[in-house]
Amino acid sequence: MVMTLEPPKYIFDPANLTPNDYKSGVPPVWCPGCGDYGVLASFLKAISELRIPREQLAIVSGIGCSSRFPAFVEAYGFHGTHGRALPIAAGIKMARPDLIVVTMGGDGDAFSIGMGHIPHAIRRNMDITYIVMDNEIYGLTKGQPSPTSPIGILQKASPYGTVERPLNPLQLALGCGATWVARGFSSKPKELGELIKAAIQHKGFSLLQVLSPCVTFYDTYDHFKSITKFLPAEHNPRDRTSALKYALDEQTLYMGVFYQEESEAFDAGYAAMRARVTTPNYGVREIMNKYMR
Amino acid sequence: MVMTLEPPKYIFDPANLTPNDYKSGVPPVWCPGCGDYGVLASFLKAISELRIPREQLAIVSGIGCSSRFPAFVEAYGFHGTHGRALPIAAGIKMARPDLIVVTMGGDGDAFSIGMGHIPHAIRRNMDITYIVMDNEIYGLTKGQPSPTSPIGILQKASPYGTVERPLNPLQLALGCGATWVARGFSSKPKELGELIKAAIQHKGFSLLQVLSPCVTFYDTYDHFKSITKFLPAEHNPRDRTSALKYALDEQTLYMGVFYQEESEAFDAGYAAMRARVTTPNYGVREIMNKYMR
Amino acid sequence: MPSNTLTVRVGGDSAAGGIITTGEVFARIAAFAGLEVYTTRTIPAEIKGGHVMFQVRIAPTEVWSQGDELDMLVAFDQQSIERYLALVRPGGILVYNSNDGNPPTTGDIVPYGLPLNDLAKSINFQRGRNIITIGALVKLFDLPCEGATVVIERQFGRKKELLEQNLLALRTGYDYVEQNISATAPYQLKPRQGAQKEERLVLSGNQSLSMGAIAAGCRFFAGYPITPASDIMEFLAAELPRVGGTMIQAEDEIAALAMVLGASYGGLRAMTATSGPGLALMQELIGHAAMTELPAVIVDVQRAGPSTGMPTKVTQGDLRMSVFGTNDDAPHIVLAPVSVEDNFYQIIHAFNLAEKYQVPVIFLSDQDMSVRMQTVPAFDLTRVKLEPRLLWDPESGEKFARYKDTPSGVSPMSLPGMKGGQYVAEGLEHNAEGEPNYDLHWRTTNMEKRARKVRLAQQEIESLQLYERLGDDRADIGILGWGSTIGQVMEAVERAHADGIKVAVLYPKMLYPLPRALIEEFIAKRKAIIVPELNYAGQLARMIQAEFWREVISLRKFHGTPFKTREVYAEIKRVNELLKPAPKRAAKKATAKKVTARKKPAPKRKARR
Amino acid sequence: MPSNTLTVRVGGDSAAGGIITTGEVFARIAAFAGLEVYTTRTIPAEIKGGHVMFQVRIAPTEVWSQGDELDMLVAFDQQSIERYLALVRPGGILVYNSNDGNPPTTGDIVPYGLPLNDLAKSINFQRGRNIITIGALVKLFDLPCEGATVVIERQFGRKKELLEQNLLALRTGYDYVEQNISATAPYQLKPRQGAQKEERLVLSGNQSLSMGAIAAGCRFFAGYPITPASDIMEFLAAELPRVGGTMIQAEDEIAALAMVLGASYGGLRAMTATSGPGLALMQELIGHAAMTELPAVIVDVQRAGPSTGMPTKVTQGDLRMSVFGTNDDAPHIVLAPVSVEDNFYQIIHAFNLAEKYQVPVIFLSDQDMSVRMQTVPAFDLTRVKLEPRLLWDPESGEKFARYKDTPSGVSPMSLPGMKGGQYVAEGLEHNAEGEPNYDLHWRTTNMEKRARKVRLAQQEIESLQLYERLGDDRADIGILGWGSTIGQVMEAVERAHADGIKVAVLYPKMLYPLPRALIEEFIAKRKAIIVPELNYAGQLARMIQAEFWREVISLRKFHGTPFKTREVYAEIKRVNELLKPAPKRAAKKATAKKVTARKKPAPKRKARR
Ligand SMILES: Cc1ncc(C[n+]2csc(CCOP(=O)(O)OP(=O)(O)O)c2C)c(N)n1
Ligand SMILES: Cc1ncc(C[n+]2csc(CCOP(=O)(O)OP(=O)(O)O)c2C)c(N)n1
Ligand code: SF4
Ligand code: SF4
Ligand SMILES: [Mg+2]
Ligand SMILES: [Mg+2]
Repeated sequence: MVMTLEPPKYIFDPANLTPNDYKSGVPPVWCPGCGDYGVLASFLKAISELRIPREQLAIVSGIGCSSRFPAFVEAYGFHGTHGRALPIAAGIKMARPDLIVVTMGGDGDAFSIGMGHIPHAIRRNMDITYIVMDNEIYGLTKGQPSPTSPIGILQKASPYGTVERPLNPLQLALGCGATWVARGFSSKPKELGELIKAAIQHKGFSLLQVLSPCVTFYDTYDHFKSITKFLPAEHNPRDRTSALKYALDEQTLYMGVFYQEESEAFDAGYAAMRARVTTPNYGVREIMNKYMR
Repeated sequence: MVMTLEPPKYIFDPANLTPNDYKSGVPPVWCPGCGDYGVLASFLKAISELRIPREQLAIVSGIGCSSRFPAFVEAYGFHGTHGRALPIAAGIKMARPDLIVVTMGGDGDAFSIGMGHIPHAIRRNMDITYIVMDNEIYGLTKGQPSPTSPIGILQKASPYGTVERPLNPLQLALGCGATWVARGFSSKPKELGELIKAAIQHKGFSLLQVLSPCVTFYDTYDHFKSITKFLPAEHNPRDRTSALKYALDEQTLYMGVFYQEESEAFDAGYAAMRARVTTPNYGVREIMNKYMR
Repeated sequence: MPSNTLTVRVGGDSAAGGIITTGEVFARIAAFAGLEVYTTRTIPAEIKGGHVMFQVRIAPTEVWSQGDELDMLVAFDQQSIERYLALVRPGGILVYNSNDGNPPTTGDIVPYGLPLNDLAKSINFQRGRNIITIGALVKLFDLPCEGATVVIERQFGRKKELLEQNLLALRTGYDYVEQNISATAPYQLKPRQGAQKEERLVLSGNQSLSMGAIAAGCRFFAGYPITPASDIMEFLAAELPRVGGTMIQAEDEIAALAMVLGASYGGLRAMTATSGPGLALMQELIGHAAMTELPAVIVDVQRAGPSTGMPTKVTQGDLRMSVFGTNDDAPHIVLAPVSVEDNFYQIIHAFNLAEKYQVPVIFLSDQDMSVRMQTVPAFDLTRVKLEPRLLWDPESGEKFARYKDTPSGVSPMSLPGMKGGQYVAEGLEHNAEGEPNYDLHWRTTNMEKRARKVRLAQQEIESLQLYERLGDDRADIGILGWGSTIGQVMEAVERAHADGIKVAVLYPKMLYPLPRALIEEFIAKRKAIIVPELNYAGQLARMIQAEFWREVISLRKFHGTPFKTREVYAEIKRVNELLKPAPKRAAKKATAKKVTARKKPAPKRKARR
Repeated sequence: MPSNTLTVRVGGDSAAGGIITTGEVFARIAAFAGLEVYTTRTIPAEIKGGHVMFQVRIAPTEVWSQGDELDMLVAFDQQSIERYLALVRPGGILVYNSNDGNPPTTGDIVPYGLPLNDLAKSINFQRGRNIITIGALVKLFDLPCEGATVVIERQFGRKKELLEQNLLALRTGYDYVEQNISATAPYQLKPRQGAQKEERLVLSGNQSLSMGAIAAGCRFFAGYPITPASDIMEFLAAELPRVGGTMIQAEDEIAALAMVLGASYGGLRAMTATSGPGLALMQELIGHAAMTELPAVIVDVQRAGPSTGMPTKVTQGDLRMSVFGTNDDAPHIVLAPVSVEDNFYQIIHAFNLAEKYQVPVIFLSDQDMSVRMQTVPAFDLTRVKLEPRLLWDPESGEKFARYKDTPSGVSPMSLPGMKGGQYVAEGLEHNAEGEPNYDLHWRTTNMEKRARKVRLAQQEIESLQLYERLGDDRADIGILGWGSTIGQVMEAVERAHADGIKVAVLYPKMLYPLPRALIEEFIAKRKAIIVPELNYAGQLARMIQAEFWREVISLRKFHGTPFKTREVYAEIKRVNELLKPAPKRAAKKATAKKVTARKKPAPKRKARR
């Protein structure tokens, strides 16, 4: 009995579950006021509206406050090691293309230790959604600067201010050829929910940066509120140049879908190749025959 | 005796060394015809023209055919582990700002296992030069696809063709906010030499992608010759949009300096901060006093 | 019943705030008064909020452990009473908020109610309940009130108004006890004669270590945040630039060590600090440093695993990874300090050994030692001797060969900038010049050379006093341990001695290479060797068995908390029984045993130190 | 002097090309004729070019090792003569190009000159010298010419013209010998009766392993190229999609294992393969797999370190990293196959143990085994039994708890898609439901549970026959080894038996947990235990000492080449002497000893297998 799993037929759940039905019952450990609560609420709403069966959803994360996410959702979850959520998710997706795979984590997990995996996830363009809860800080380890912290930020680990310039995750993703790039904000739950739905529905790799303040170590609520704005109606998300222009803006943090493009997903492409080369009645016996003396 | 090194004054060598004087005497192990020979020749010429004292030059590499580079140059060298050349170079530069630090390696070393360090090297913008010898293949391990291999490439590790799209290193670097980005070709030694000189002279992080074919596992000489072209005169390397436009071109691989910008280097910025906070006669005694009961 | 040692635990919900502050401020007041303190705390699993406790043990002489039982419990909520009351010794005290329910009527324990809400209201300072409590404690223990004032001033001095409120709160608590609770304080803690004049520090293991690094000439640090090592990075972020050094927060642990190796290559004394998961990631580069013969100090503040495990709890489970974690045999050194104070001196040895032998040195601290605050004598800076790296002399006229074979195995090194000193730090097997070379001759020479250096480092054991040897050397029972368990062991041994059971104690601080002669001599003299460790496998125990072909008794605990003194004591007793030549007993074998948590506190005993 | 075993070495510059082909084609011709072959080769340190040698040992019965001395040297250049002539046994043959200088006049060796340039010219095929040589060898050894033709056809069959040229070259060499060299062939290699009818494969260890993985139901592989593991990835890149599986080349080793864990979580049998530096990088995730209880197979084809070391050379130096490399105690399993053939069957056990016990299994092959080509009996697919993962039954009505404690420690697992089976694979310490939880109860339960599973796996030793037990079980001398050294050991033991020295041999294939009962029984019967290993430290030797408190004799070699039979034999002899009860000798202690390279070949002997 060789364990090739027959992907179960993917069926949207007829049960019409409410967001509450997707709660695992594990109470979130986040600080009161943490932006991640907002992300969780929007996420629950989004998946209930998409009517994703709970057993068909896999949520993968790394390590961080935000990476505690999977525990709070009634779904399959994988709380990985720091920075490795994306390749874990890739393994799940390739093994189980029938699943909806959502990767979640923080800015440190994603853009610092996990950085090496992002350009590759993007170029593979597997059908995975990556939601990065960006608080511009390391929350769980109590407030060190992250790759998205503004230059000069004062923290215990940077008592005289940081010298390095922050990364712009959207610009980076566009630079790697991402097929779906967006930004949301935990305090705009309705729009965030829509973005999450769109991200999950995109066939390919989708990167959703969610501004999600850390009230305890770097409270950016007011700051984010003052500089966020939705992308103007004239922005065409299929226009890469326009996407780049808005992504580059440092005065205003635009929210919405910056870019979107249809391009073959790795899982689909690999499956097509596999279908081409799979040979019926081909197995170890046949392989062995090639090595007969 | 606390070992804070006083950086020796940096003096260009009066000896007027020839490129040959920068040869270590270790014969290169590359296959006859390997593009890396051309890079070595251009490099030796460039450093001799810059009159860099041999003992003031540090060359750091990872693992790969191209990463064997340091052994062949009469300079200080560091043959690191696979993918870690950049952070090693960063340590050297911060410890010894008086040195000229050049990092070298291949496309696999840089953009696959080493990918996690590139956006950070770029955002720190330390005064380091990174020369990536891009043969669009893993040479040393005998010909597996690399992140820059074209889609569909047939190799032993991809007998049915790869599915993932290649990375565009220049686009990626620009997306991370690089301050100096260029492309050269091992078969254009004169221009390559000039690019190497300019890269070293740039104050900040400079990324130079050098097309350098692997004759043994993926001979791209003809291909590269047919699709390379120098950037047109009207291109202004201070114009990021223009840089992006040429970097995005997949029909033509442009050569030359795509982008260049002056921005504070991490080493300089950190030194300035240090100068601000360094306190004379401050030491362990004084630190200890803060913890007196 | 007055006593001269005292263990107080403060418990409550950290969301309400102030639990840790209460404990810490009280500890500082005691220290200021000339007493010795030793604190422990829990860290809630929750990110914010969640139950916490802070424990202070106070005595006139040095305190060795957290204490097994409580003399006093200060409970800010009902949960604290439920959790900890059983730990209070008979005759001990429960301090509780009498505005907030009644204490349980446990016959043996004396309840002291403080009407905290009323008192806070009376001074119009709702958040002042902690400091009111401190005021009460100060009076209860008859500590000097002026000292308390100074400590409060230091803690809250920045904001004048807040300071005044807090001083008032202090007074309020003090006065309340003075007026309402029996005239004689239940404990009188008198410092040793002249203790107040001694220079003493109050700090944590991580602070001690960081200060030691600066004393050791460390001028480069690169790190990546990880509990419980992050505050080393934060300490050095503030202090290194002030002494001309550099601290970089790297993008991950691999980059951190890579930067350290680069800086070391450049000539600086360089260090990184991490915890288990980070050290796992560093193994490839540790092997590289061994191969290229680069000095580097790598601190691992051990936290409970496996994997992410219990990041806020202690383990000594990274020993084997530290010794054996690289691919193929990569000789290097592993050290472990035994106490908060020891962190300072040992990290200096770590740097000196790294530089002298041109090897990576892994330094195994642990979560318990790292967060614990203790009074320690001011560091004796005259003891700090820096061992320089053996450098090539460009004037020597000799052609430089980086990996030249020498009797010690240590080759003179050049630094960038030295004319004629050019070489490649080479991770491939190489010849003397550092050129890749796999010939039998060079392979043999270099494998031997790299191992020889580290074998030689063993000989520093005596000159650097890389061990603690305590107890009674004539004893049949030996305890051979490592790291921060020494405190509970010493207390247990003193208790055993009082009972007439002799025990000898050896704590090597160099764990790799294992100090052969020292251990051989020590174990040869014993009938039974107990190896106490905070890990599941008995990692040191097995290393000892591997090297000395002798069974040892492995005493293990792996629940994320330090040993209790009574756990070690019980094992000593058990082994002592086994050694008695009663024919019936001899059949029972002295086999390995794990400490299983005991629910009930052991019978009361008097602590000695 | 005809003999029925034969060792031929072909040497030359790889830049000239064809050295490896010559050896390989010759080996295949012999195999085709029904003979058993065993090949070794060197890989030049240079990227292209550089000196190489290819060695074939041929016999009618199974060949156990590369052979210590040469019966014939085929030297394509002067350097080969200089390097290897001393290895040729007295009476052996040197084949050389007589158009290219004269052979040295070493009395004892018979020079056969082939005018290769002339012959090649005569057929107008300059690059044909290798195949001409093969033709000559075929005749010299009286191998069937038809077989040679078939092999050449397979090798060059794609291009008709090239094939014809090569067939002509083959004939030319054959004819030259027939006409010019003494009528009787110096060796007559006759296959065993009926051998030609047996199904036999010619393959390398990596090919055997890869095939085994597919037989084991592996349907997901992610890897990152690294010598000498890359060809496992390449094999599976071609074959996995054909059987419905997936192979991904990841961006690095960490990502590779992360993908494997993800695929395993999804329900597939999944594997990665790497070498030392890659395994070092994977340690953090190996701990995570142990904690989350995910099956995974991690192959390490060991190559000489430390660090990058000598990537094309063999070591057995990753044993300790494999066992002890994670932070804190993370129970898992380590297996090691002993031969090319064994790679197939053991990797199946690796998958079964991983799935059955829900643990990561590290599989330690080595460079020598991985590249060596050997004849092995066709794999017996009826022996392949797949052990399924214990799955939760959604129909059971019981609420699912992923980490439910069970007597075996193995908890039924759900797979995504199962309704009600939702859980989080949790790297933090957790309760039965997988929710983070550090309580004493759960900590204890889970640490015990994870360890219990692995202890239980020990009991498979007998049912799966996870060991080789050879030699004479009554012997005083025991050899306890692991991995690919078994061949040389077996030859040495046969030689010792012929000399009247009895030796018992045990090769456990499960190295962690160490099979307690098996080893205990084995060593209890011996007066001396030799542990031969290809590493510097004597890694297994020390593990044995740690677990059984008994000194063993550690026989080590760390130069990147396999043992020679005579090195093992010499040690057996030495130990045998020591065991003799002569009063003078008893004083000398049987201590650990390293093999130092001997320059001169040992006196000739007749190989047996
Ligand atoms: C290998 C490793 N290194 C470091 C850590 C410590 N660590 C835990 S979470 C974290 C960063 C968290 O930041 P982010 O990803 O932004 O998440 P947040 O807590 O802000 O949501 C770090 C450094 C770890 N767990 N593992
Ligand atoms: C940790 C680790 N993984 C894998 C390898 C094997 N390896 C050596 S070089 C290399 C890739 C080389 O490709 P590239 O960097 O493009 O250099 P090139 O040889 O093409 O110049 C790999 C995968 C290694 N040495 N270390
Ligand atoms: S520390 Fe910050 S990110 Fe973490 S839970 Fe609290 S508010 Fe949220
Ligand atoms: S294998 Fe390719 S990259 Fe390597 S040396 Fe040869 S030609 Fe150059
Ligand atoms: Mg964050
Ligand atoms: Mg390459």
